[in-house]
Amino acid sequence: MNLNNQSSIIKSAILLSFSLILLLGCSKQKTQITQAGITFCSEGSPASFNPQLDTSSTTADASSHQVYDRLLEFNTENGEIEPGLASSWLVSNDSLTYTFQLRKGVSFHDTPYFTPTRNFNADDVVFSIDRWRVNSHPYHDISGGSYPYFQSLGLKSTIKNVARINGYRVEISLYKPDSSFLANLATDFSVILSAEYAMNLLEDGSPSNLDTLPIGTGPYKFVSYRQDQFIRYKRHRDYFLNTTGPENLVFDITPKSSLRVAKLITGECDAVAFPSQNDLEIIREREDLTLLKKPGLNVGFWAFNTSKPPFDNPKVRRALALAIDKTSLLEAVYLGQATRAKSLVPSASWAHQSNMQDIGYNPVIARKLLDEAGIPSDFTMNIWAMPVQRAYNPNAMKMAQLMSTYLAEVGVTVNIVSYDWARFRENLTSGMHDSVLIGWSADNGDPDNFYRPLLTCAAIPSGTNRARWCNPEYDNLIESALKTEDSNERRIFYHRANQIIFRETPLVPIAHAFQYQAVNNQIEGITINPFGGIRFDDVVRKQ
Amino acid sequence: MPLLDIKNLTVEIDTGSEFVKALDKVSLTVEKGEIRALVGESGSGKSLIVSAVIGAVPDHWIITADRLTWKGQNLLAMSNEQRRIIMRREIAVVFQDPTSSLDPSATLRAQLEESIPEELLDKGMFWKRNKQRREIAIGLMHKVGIKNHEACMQRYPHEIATDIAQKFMIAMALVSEPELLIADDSTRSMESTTKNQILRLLSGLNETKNLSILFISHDLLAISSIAHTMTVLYCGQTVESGKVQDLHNRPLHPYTKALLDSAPSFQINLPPKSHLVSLQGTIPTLKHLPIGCRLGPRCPNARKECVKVPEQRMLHHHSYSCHFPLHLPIDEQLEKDQ
Amino acid sequence: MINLLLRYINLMVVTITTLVIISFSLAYMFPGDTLTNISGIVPQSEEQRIALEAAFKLDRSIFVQFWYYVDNLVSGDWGVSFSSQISLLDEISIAFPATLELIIYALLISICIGIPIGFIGGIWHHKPFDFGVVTFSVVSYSFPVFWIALIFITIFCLQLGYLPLSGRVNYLYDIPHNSGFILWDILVADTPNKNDAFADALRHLILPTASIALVTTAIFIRFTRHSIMDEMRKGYIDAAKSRGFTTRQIFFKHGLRNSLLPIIPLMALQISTLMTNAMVVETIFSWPGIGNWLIQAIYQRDYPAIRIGMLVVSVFVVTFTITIEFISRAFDPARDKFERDAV
Amino acid sequence: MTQFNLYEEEFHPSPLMHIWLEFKRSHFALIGFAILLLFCAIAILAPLLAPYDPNVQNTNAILLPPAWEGNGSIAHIFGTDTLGRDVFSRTLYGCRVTFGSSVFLVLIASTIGVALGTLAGMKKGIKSSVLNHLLDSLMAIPTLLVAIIIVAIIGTGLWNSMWAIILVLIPQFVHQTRTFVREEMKKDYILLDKLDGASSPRIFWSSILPGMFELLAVQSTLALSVAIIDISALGFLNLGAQSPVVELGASLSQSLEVAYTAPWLVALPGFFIFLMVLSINIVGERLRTALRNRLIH
Repeated sequence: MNLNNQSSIIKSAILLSFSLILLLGCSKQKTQITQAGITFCSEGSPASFNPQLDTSSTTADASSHQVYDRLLEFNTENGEIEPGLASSWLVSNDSLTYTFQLRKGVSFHDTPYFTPTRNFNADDVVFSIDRWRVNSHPYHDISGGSYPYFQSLGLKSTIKNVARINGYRVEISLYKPDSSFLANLATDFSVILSAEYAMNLLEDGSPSNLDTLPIGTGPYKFVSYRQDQFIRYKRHRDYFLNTTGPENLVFDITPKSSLRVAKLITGECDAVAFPSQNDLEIIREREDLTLLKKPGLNVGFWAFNTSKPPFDNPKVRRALALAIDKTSLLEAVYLGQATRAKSLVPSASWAHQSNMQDIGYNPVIARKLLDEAGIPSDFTMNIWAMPVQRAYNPNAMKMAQLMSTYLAEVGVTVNIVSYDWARFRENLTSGMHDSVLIGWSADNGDPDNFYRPLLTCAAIPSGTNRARWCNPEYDNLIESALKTEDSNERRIFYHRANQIIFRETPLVPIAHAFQYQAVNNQIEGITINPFGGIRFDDVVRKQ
Repeated sequence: MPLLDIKNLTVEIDTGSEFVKALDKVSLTVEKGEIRALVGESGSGKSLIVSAVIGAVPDHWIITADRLTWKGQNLLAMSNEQRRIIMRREIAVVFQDPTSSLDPSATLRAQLEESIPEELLDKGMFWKRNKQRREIAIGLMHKVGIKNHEACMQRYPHEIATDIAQKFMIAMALVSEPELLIADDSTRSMESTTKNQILRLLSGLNETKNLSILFISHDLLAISSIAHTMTVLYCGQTVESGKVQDLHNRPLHPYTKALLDSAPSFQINLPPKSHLVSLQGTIPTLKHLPIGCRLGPRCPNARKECVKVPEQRMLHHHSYSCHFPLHLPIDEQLEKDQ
Repeated sequence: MINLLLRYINLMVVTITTLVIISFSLAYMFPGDTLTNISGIVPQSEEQRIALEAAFKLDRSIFVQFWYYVDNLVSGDWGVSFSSQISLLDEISIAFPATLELIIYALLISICIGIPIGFIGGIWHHKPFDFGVVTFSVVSYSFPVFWIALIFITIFCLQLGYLPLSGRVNYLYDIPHNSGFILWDILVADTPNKNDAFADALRHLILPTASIALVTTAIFIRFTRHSIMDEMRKGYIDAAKSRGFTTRQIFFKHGLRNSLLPIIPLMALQISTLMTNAMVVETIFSWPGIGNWLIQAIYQRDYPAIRIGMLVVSVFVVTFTITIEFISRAFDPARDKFERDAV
Repeated sequence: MTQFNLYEEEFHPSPLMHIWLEFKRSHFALIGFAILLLFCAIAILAPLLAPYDPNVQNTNAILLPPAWEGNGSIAHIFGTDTLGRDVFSRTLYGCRVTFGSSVFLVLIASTIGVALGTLAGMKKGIKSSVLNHLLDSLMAIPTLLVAIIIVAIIGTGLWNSMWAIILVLIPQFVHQTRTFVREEMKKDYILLDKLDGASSPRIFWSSILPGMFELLAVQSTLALSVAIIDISALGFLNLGAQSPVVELGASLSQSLEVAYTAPWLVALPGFFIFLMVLSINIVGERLRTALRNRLIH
């Protein structure tokens, strides 16, 4: 085998492989299908397709604004309450009865598993509210029967009755005035389900499909879902608001934040949830991506399980709070993209107390307090770090690792515990944790949405009160705040509540982070909704 | 002129660190229709001559020869292509170990039919040609003495006896009707009955087809029975060559004499209980070959002059290369040199 | 031939029974409550626990349980996954073909590229091309597969932006699940823009297959090169050369078959490295295969899934190896019947 | 090696020396060998070489680029990672853990494998053939699968992942030794030992084992390269070493989050693993050719 055909074989092999790569890789041309569809990279699988059953924003993102509608809506700019499915409403002067006039001609989704025979009317509103309000309601105990958001606000004891006046009017009467009631009706959790669909399912004997194969009036119909992989929606042709949106919408579930940003760069995702702090620089540099930023209505905190000794002793909690250096956490975890939190409510809300005193960083006093409380020097505790990314805590694992070195200096050894997100919240609700790094993002503009679900006694069974802290003095402060409409009066109550929190330190507020949304330039119409779920109803792809 | 003419062939092989002259000025000729025997102890370079002739030598070995011709054409100067054609139609080789020179994973029939050259078959559709191939193959098998060819055809090389394999190798060599057959020690490790069958087959072929054979062996009995002429080789040097009878009756080179004495069946008057004659010492290995005549250290009548390589002298076509041949008394040789 | 077949069938049966026994005993070895490990359902109340134990025959003797377990395996009722409460048979029938697809394409690439290059390298021994082949094979054999996958991603996906990064096909194409092999499903599906989907699926396939195939091609090159070099030194090659065949003819008539036969079982053994690499690459490219599924299962401590997933993968790998070994043993007359060649 | 020896006496290298001479022939092999010795040195002297303790976090120098980049500082040659830990000392400790544990587990696997292999090789009859063929077919189970099962049973951790890889390497050693021993048993020098009345352990110890060293050397270099890749792969999937233990694979997976802002955090651990495995493969390959050439000449 002489030399010349030896080299000819090599030449032809190289040529062949090069052309193969070129042929397949060719170019990033956009095929016809990707024109008519939008892919959104979400950070986790929803627990169910009915936001009433779960407070996590992943579940709210997946269904609240896509599949369902609410009686009232928030205006994303100024936070005012606007008409939703209820075209108008009027409040009685003793603010005990609310009557809603409903919109006509709103159709439910027509899907392979259900075809509606009638449009949206008062029965659906009554069904949706009574489901979580009335224990004896046939659908109350379906899919677990726990409605954490509503239980944490204690709305069951506030609403007396929901009556259907006629086909398109509903009247809700309360026991005691509640200034935040309207705001709560506009949150992502109070969605309107289809009563007819529920009755059909009850007859077929598979009622739990109501929460897994959702039917609503929203801009998108549910098509299919596979856990930890994708959720697929199709455009609801006759949506009552004439908004323009893509034919297909897909949620590509990508738990790792760096992978989400990578997919944004390669164009596999058009928009990304909770981009990680480290990648914000990259997104700003690239000219084909835009980064939307808004001061967040959220708070990240470190909550102690006050029902477990020795964390029931406020002195221990104060010592642990003194042992960690919040400024370094802000730099290392939030990379300066967050403001230091002194109390629960961020500066964006009118109830913010700017002159609030803050727990400094003083390991010496911390050690002294620990000795006084009789804590031995080899005391071990666990910190639960939530596995998913949120605006209020982009990397809980990293924050826990940093805190473990600080706590080691005062003789407290830490082991970091983390589960998959669904199991993590189940175990948290059952109170297996010593302390947890988590947070809360507001669902409406009302400050009560911070104080009540996070620290009131009613919120412990629902699991939103992570500190499991029950203080009667604090509770009736919050109750009395709800009774008055005047905001300055309510502000005084909330400031006195702040003092109690500072004195007892059931939890250590760490930061109020900015909310970010990374989007491909070709997509128009995506905005940051400060009160929760992302909305795709009015989104279009530029050619 | 001779069919195969080799003059002063020197092959230097690479022993890993330096080049050693394995063959040193070997000369050998094979006439048309002649059976030339090549005798030498194992390790004397017999197979090296064969691989030098057929060109199966690694490229980095150095081969130099005054004359290495096949029917007048110089083999060394030929291109691979021409040499391959000669090997294909004019020279055939039967190697030493039959089982290892058969493809272990192919049936014997496939290998035999594969070696039938295209030119022998007449044109026609392929199934006609295959039928014809099978007939030729069966004819060949009968010619080389394999009776039950049906059984052997389907078998694999490791399933048949060595003598059948040897016959098979001969059949494959003969299929292209060569003019020269090189049998490299084909009767080794065979019991006498099968050995005689093979030898009768070879001599029969020589007579009927006037096929010239280069028969390489160190079994003197077999050689004396079929060979016409004989060349004796020692450590890569041709020691003596000539007719078998002449060498048998009057060996001129001490090594040939020792070789013939060592075969008891050759002795005419061997008294009972007498010592067998054998040369002292052993064959030197490649790394420490003596200079000059390589038999030197072991030769009974070695002298100072043996340090120079003796050139070949002819005694009416009985050539030998030794300073002190047996037929000349030693002192006469001395005066001649002074 | 027949007793060889019987011998291998008996070996297959013995191995699969051992695997089933191991997977059966895993339920008891896993920490936590055995009932959840077997059924995947967490008993809420005491009487549900008793009902479940009766249903899964936990109260009966170990042999009855084992027999019940085997009967379930055969009938396809593999229990329910702990975290997603979906039947394991459906989960695995979706996940396993995806990994199989990756492995088959990687194996094809390694065979079509590895073996010829190994042969050429072996025949042109000690020539420039051979040095190139040896350095390529040693270097690519020592690439850790997860690192080479990351490098491919950085170069081809992020810098050049030619190839997509994750998943099997762009989720906007709604491809109904048919055989589980994405390319086949697209061809069979009746979605309007089929050829776009096909091109997109191909672009998704390139990088994962390349990162897996790299290591296996290197191994194949080494095997074939060593084997052909040994073969070309053998006696029958010189005999063929003396009959006047060109090296090319000799190679195709004798060299190819004789050098391939001893190394086919060793290539079959590479299926386990392929499977390991596939499982690692799946987590990087978030390919919805069995590797990704098993590793998520381990993170969520989903013991029923691990138990059955392990059984399915190892039974597949073991059957594949033994069949290839049987085929190569049956068709290779020369080699000693019960010995396996060492490279 | 024709040094000029005045007295013409013969220079017969011992088998080991012969292999070393053969090994020395190729320069690549020498470079590979040198890198391998470097890694052994790192594995042993990591605590002395490392400038910082790998787990100490220095929060005011987070994600510092390596010294050769623009704004890198010489204090941290390879820069710092997301928690401000020095990457250079982490890589040194990482090499120590990955390389050290691989060498250790290959030793264990080879001793157990050889013992089992000789037992299977020497014994005849149904027990040994079932055992061998069963082990051979179980050899096909992927390492990651065994690792997942072991991690599921006794939890994650460096030691558990080492057990998984040992379990997978043992059948390979058993298979090689069994084939080798069966070959040797057929040979006559074993028959001679038997005739001299040697018991089978004595035969194994005095005649088979010495002959097996080269095979073992080649086999363990192969197993070492497989072990390193598997340990780092398990670390990458964080089934292996957990956070306080520094491991190359684990640090690679942790650095994925910052792959764009700090690409060197991804490149360095991977490069070190690659270098380690490459040097072992080069040495292994050259050892095998040296062994093959020694047997042929």
